[in-house]
Amino acid sequence: MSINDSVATSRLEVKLGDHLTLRNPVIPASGCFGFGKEYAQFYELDALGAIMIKATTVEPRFGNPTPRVAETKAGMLNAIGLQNPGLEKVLSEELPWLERYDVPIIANIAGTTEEDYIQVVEQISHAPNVKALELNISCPNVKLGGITFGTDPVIAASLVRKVKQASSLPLYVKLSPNVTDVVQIAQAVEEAGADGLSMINTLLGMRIDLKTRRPILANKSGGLSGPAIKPVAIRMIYEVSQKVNIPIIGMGGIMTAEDVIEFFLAGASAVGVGTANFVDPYVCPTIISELEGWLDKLGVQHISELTGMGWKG
Amino acid sequence: MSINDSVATSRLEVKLGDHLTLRNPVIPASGCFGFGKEYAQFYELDALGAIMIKATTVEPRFGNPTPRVAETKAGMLNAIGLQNPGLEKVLSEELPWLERYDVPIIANIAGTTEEDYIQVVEQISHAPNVKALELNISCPNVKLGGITFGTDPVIAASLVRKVKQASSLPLYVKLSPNVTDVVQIAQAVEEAGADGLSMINTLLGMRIDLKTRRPILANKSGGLSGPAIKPVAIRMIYEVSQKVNIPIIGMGGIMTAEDVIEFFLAGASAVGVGTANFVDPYVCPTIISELEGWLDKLGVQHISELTGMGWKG
Amino acid sequence: MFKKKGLLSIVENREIAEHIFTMKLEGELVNELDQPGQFVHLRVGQGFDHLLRRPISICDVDHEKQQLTIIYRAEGAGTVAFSKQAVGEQVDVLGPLGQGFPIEERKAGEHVVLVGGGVGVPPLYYLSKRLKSKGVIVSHVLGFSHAGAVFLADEFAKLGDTYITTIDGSFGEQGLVTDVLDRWNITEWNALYSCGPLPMLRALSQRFEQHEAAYISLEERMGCGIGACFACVCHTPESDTSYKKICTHGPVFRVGEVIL
Amino acid sequence: MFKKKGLLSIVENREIAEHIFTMKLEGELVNELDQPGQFVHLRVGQGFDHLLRRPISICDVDHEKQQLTIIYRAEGAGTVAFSKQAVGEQVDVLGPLGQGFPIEERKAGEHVVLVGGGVGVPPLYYLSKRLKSKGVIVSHVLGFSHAGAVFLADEFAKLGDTYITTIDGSFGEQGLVTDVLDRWNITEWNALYSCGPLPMLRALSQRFEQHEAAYISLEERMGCGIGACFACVCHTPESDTSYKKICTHGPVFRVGEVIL
Ligand SMILES: Cc1cc2nc3c(=O)[nH]c(=O)nc-3n(C[C@H](O)[C@H](O)[C@H](O)COP(=O)(O)OP(=O)(O)OC[C@H]3O[C@@H](n4cnc5c(N)ncnc54)[C@H](O)[C@@H]3O)c2cc1C
Ligand SMILES: Cc1cc2nc3c(=O)[nH]c(=O)nc-3n(C[C@H](O)[C@H](O)[C@H](O)COP(=O)(O)OP(=O)(O)OC[C@H]3O[C@@H](n4cnc5c(N)ncnc54)[C@H](O)[C@@H]3O)c2cc1C
Ligand SMILES: Cc1cc2nc3c(=O)[nH]c(=O)nc-3n(C[C@H](O)[C@H](O)[C@H](O)COP(=O)(O)O)c2cc1C
Ligand SMILES: Cc1cc2nc3c(=O)[nH]c(=O)nc-3n(C[C@H](O)[C@H](O)[C@H](O)COP(=O)(O)O)c2cc1C
Ligand code: FES
Ligand code: FES
Repeated sequence: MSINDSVATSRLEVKLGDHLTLRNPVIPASGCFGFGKEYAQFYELDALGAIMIKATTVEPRFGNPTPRVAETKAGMLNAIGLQNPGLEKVLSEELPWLERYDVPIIANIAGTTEEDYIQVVEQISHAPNVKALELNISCPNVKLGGITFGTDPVIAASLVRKVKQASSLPLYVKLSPNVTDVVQIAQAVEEAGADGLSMINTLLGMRIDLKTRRPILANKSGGLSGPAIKPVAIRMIYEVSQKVNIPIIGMGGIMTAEDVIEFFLAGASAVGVGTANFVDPYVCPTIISELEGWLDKLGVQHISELTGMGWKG
Repeated sequence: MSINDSVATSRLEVKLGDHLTLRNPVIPASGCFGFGKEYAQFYELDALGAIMIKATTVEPRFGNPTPRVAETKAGMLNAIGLQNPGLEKVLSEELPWLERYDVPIIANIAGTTEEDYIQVVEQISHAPNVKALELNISCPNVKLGGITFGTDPVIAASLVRKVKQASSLPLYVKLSPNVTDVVQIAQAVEEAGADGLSMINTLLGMRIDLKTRRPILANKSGGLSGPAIKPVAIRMIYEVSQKVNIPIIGMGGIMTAEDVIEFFLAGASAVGVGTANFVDPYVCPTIISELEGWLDKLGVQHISELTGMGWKG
Repeated sequence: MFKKKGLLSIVENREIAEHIFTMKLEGELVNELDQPGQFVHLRVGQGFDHLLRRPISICDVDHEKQQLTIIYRAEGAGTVAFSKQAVGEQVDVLGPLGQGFPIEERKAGEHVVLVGGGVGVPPLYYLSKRLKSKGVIVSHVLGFSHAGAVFLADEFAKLGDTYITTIDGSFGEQGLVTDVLDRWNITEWNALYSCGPLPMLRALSQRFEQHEAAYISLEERMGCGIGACFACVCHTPESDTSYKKICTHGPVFRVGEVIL
Repeated sequence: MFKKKGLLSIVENREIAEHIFTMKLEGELVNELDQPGQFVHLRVGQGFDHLLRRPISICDVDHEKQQLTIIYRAEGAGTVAFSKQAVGEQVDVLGPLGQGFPIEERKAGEHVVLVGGGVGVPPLYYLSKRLKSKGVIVSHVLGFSHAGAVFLADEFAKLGDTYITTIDGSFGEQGLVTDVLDRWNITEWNALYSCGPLPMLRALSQRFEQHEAAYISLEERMGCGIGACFACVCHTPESDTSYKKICTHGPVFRVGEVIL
């Protein structure tokens, strides 16, 4: 694989605002890559543009009962329920372990109250390899809070303002697709000071088992991800990117380099790859190695030129 | 095929409230079956539980420019834009033609103003084979109106009240999935007098062509349908059916008899089959012929027993 | 009469020009196919990776062997998948669909010109065979991008005068099909049937607007392929809301019948 | 050491009991497989009809021939698709994954009991072979629903005492595997390894809670199969938030290590 070649060149380097430069735009999405260790068994993590680590909460969480995943056509449902080892362990073990790689970490933050969020933000911002925050205001699985932050523009904006005061790191807000008007939320968090958006999180879905006659997931409903949701992600990014002036990390169903290009055309400046990691643990380096070929095919010098080309002039 | 066998028996007969009894619960969904003529070239339409005809507006409409469809993983996008021959022709040609079949027609009604809707409702209610109305307040393709009726509970309820005054036919309201809180809209239209719900309409989506670098659909975005959206439909029906007391015609990605059972378990009392007709023109009679086998497998005497079993007791 | 769907077996599937494949399909449904210009609607595989059927023209029919030949360009996801299907596999075929070229109107001894471009060429082959068997004299003007993209040149040559053009001049004459019509002064014909890219059809339509028997065959993205979904409409000159469905009223239209 | 993924070719795929198939897969990746109780994670086909991989236990390994044998029940969409794959087709295999049965702890001359139920039986076969080759004396207690569901009976019999039970008594003894343990008074053993349905594992766990070397192998729906997604966790007795991942800490656990 020509990972190192592609990493070396700058045609894939992306600048997200003034605040973050990535060697390439491919970022494993939060919750689909743990804290990196498992995928480090497959390839050197330096190949990646950045890593979005699993949502971190103040206290350790066990999450939802199992089963936590189900398969759907061209997609999957998950209701992990934000299981994570808690802030302390993330700071003392997970993040330090990742320091062996030259790769920026984007810390996904979750909580059930504003105070929760602030506490994680304040402390995690001190970790030397955490270069940006991703505010998970959209995880649909936790009943207390979570979803409400992401569906109400006023509440979302308030949280963003407080988080901005608590940290000087660039702040990405992760938007939920389960809303009537995603542009409204995007604009509200931009106005409140967000440095970027990441979108989309999962769509709320369910599957029912014909044998047990009950939902397959113990949590009943879960988040739908994978290729099935890509058209929804593309549409939302296409709409939002025309209405905000902050960069968007696009995600939702990316499986191939072609998909990455489509997200750029829609308006993304970098991309998250989630579910695809389960299908093929090598998917991120594979995509990265294929991107330049696509730039050649499209006659484009630099990948950033593609951002928003689907609607620009 | 044992279409006639299964039609003859009553294990599949469904009563929707007091107002509508269907010989079986399988209904081609609006917009995917024209006004029936085309599929009558494949099988006798009497096999069907009912037919939901293409949305009808006061005036004839050409709809959106082409391309109007695109393929997505396990799904498709459409932006037909409510093309239809207009009320007059539907009344003088399409509906009379359908009278040769012993099959109830559910008339899908669209418009851009309340007055539009009322006019279609008043006149189409006089057609002898129209046994119910389906209020399309959710078609995402027409910019003027359409979408706004379906995303605001107050506006939706107002329309429903007026339509109920204009017709004594049972009124089904077709809900859009592109909302933050579908239960809220469902309850609002129930309170306003709706006799049933049909859900879900398409999710808003987009695909961008890597060659042209523009959205594939001339209308840019379109409605996502097919197996990709089934988990979203199941989830919404599961939620809504626990909060309303009117029957639900469930739809969204149904391809097989198994899918029909899943919709019943979620809370549907009948089902709409849309996109699947394009994959296999015989899909509706095939599903109907397989349903009884599933009842046997599940040890259920009558299909209605399955409604809501996914959450009941 | 009920319309038909059937499973046909692949008996041949091979590349005949760059990215251009010919596939022979065998089965009972072939009995139903006999109008040149009609199309079949093919499922790609069995799952839902490619949900929509692909419309492909009838390129040749052998009723004795119950074989249908199609020629397709492996370009997008579905046609690339076609190109990988093995002999012996089955394809779910819906058809015949649409209105073909109106050959009933032609009489023995008449002169007909067939104009094709790229993957618009295949339907003209069966058309030419059928016209020839009626005693019609057929000329072919076929345009391709370059030498590597040319196919069926010999086969057409056996049926009548055949002019091949390539845009880069690497095979046959350099230029567009309309250049050939001009250069060879092909004006004396009783009918002209054409299929190919939109710019070609537009040029022909303009040129032969007044002609009684000039026909074009159109393409559009389709949902149902049978007239039910309104995916494939085009405007007609009559009014703002008047239209034709390419899948059922077409794909073949008289020049001027629809707005290009 | 980097983990591995590889394409293995199907060299055999046939039904050996009702809905139970054995599949032989050949290729280089087989060199990596040698711990009984570990599993492989298989893609179903190539498109996205079945997005998630399926975890299946190693049932046998032939390093010389570079062949892996798995035995699976064709039940849901993915395993039914497996059962239709033809010899010569390739399967995308990720593995070996997880922690297998700790056979290093066993010594020649020891007596070990393997208890399996249904599709929990396959991993015990390679385990038994490996134990036997170490000189361990192995007894097998294998439970199935009925005669038609029984498989590998002869193969296990060649490796040691083999008690087969069926719920309906149509083959071997009637009853559950635990009934056999009681009836034959199988209590003198150095280790017990088990794999099968949860109720069976629960019963064994209760019974042998105090035993040092009683092991169970668990199943759970998986996302990644490598420890990254938290899909497959189970509680452990230590605290409310303490857990083990079945895909990496398991699938084999000491009795009492996790809460069933
Ligand atoms: C009546 C008719 C006859 C045709 N005959 C032939 C033929 O004989 N040989 C041949 O090579 N091609 C023919 N085409 C074009 C052929 O249908 C498309 O090239 C093909 O559908 C593209 O599919 P794909 O899997 O390559 O692309 P994808 O991009 O994967 O297709 C996605 C969707 O878009 C549709 N689509 C994409 N491009 C076109 C197009 N140009 N026209 C219509 N639908 C499109 C597909 O059918 C599918 O539904 C014909 C088209 C029509 C309408
Ligand atoms: C470590 C491990 C080893 C296994 N070894 C074997 C074996 O050797 N032979 C065998 O027949 N079965 C084995 N199983 C069970 C096997 O994984 C499931 O039967 C199979 O995944 C079901 O897939 P499907 O396509 O039939 O069902 P679907 O319903 O189509 O599966 C949908 C999704 O649910 C998952 N799923 C459904 N049932 C189960 C289950 N019981 N366990 C785990 N995931 C499930 C699937 O993997 C898939 O992701 C093992 C499971 C685990 C965890
Ligand atoms: C198993 C799983 C766990 C996830 N956990 C998180 C999480 O902890 N925080 C978060 O913001 N998003 C989480 N997500 C959402 C993904 O980051 C991503 O937004 C979504 O899955 C869409 O991308 P994809 O289709 O590429 O997976 C999770 C998704 C999956 C499938
Ligand atoms: C081509 C097409 C046209 C449609 N037209 C209409 C319409 O006119 N009125 C309407 O209420 N829904 C319309 N729909 C939505 C369907 O009736 C149905 O709600 C949706 O497609 C989900 O079901 P499916 O996944 O089975 O297709 C249309 C869908 C498609 C694919
Ligand atoms: S493709 Fe459906 S009407 Fe033509
Ligand atoms: S399956 Fe992902 S952690 Fe075990």
